[in-house]
Amino acid sequence: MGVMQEKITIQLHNTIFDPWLQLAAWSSQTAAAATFIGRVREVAQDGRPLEALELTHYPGMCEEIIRQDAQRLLMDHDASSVLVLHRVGRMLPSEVIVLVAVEADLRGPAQRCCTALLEAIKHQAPFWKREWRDGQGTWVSGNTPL
Amino acid sequence: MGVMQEKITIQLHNTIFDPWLQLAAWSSQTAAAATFIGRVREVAQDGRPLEALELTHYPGMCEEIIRQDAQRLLMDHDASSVLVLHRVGRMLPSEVIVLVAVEADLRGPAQRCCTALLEAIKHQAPFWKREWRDGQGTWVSGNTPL
Amino acid sequence: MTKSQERSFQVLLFASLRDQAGWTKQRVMLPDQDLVTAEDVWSQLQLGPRPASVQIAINRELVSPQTLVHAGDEVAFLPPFTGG
Amino acid sequence: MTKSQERSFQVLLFASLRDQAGWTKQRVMLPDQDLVTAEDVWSQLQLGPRPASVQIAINRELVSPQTLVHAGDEVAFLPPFTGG
Repeated sequence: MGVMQEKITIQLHNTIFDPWLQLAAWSSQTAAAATFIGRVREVAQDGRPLEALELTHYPGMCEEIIRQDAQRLLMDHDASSVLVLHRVGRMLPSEVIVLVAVEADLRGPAQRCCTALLEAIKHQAPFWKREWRDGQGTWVSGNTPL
Repeated sequence: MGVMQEKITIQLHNTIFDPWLQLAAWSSQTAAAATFIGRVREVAQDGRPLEALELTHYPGMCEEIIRQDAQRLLMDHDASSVLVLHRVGRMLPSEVIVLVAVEADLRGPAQRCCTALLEAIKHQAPFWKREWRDGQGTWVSGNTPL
Repeated sequence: MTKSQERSFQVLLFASLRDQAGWTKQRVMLPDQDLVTAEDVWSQLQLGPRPASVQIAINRELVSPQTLVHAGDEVAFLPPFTGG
Repeated sequence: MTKSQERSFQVLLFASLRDQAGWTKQRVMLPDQDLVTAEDVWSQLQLGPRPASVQIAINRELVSPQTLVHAGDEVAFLPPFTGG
């Protein structure tokens, strides 16, 4: 409102952020908005309690890959705007890792673009997770099942 | 946090609500959350400017149908909790009509349950929209395309 | 409960059907002997043939047109839904 | 630009490859005559055969292992991504 919303906004955050405040600030009056928020689990991939999750990325390449994916998917799905916020660095269980939001004139395009963009980020953006427990770090070997 | 989150929350609001404040109050620390927010369009189905949208419902039956749908879809998709907020009464363009949010341990279940529940609400819950312009009301004859 | 309430049921209309009929809610007496179906109730409203898209609920659950109506029931006629 | 910068390129490792190699970033000289592919660069790192899951980027774009490396390039070896 007032300020023209950018079509594509991509931000990597190295500190905790409130997903709902970010969405409130970003959202427009477009008819349909689909969002996804992913948080750090309480348990590691082997099922034992997780102390912290560390996220490493390839600066520059990471943002650019997400931007290209967002641009392509926005067109493919006829959506109007995209917000991607992604944490990097050290995170504690329940903190938000990723937020994807898509606005469109219709619900289908908003939902499909949001889902597709999340998958693109998971499979194409150079991020790497490491799970920490008892001062030991273990690189995560793959994405959680869809 | 602190208070145990109800598995299924369904509310009909006859006044405007802030979707992000509602989500902030409802959301838990579950790993995946998918949400959809629908707003009143600026134009009527015939493409002319819309003054207001009126939403009539069948009290009691409406909430019960949504609750049954939510219960079934939560189980079908292995999701953990559902929030549905739906406006009734008179609304202005850009106001939120519907909010659907689903939490699950995995992204797929959260997204699929959210999408399926929105469709269920659109096709199975007894709501009726009437578009107002120049003091004339016109009943809307069908849902917008998916 | 009075005698008339014992032998009556409620009919509800919604949305465009309200405009067409000019009313929202009506209490109707059950005939003493005959069985009455939801479809019979519609016919007595004199709103023309029931469009295939108009669904019927008895006591807030969707039913087929052949479902019998009983005293105390709430029979509702529902144009196509357009929520969400 | 000094002579060594003119004839060199940068190699970056990420995640588990950093732990394995014990370094993050390295400047490597291009040989004077020979053509060098991204795969050749990997071989010179002596980290064993390249796992099929390790992708290669030159100047922040994914490339095939046969892509030639030029002076000034940034060559990165990327374990499977696990973001989102």
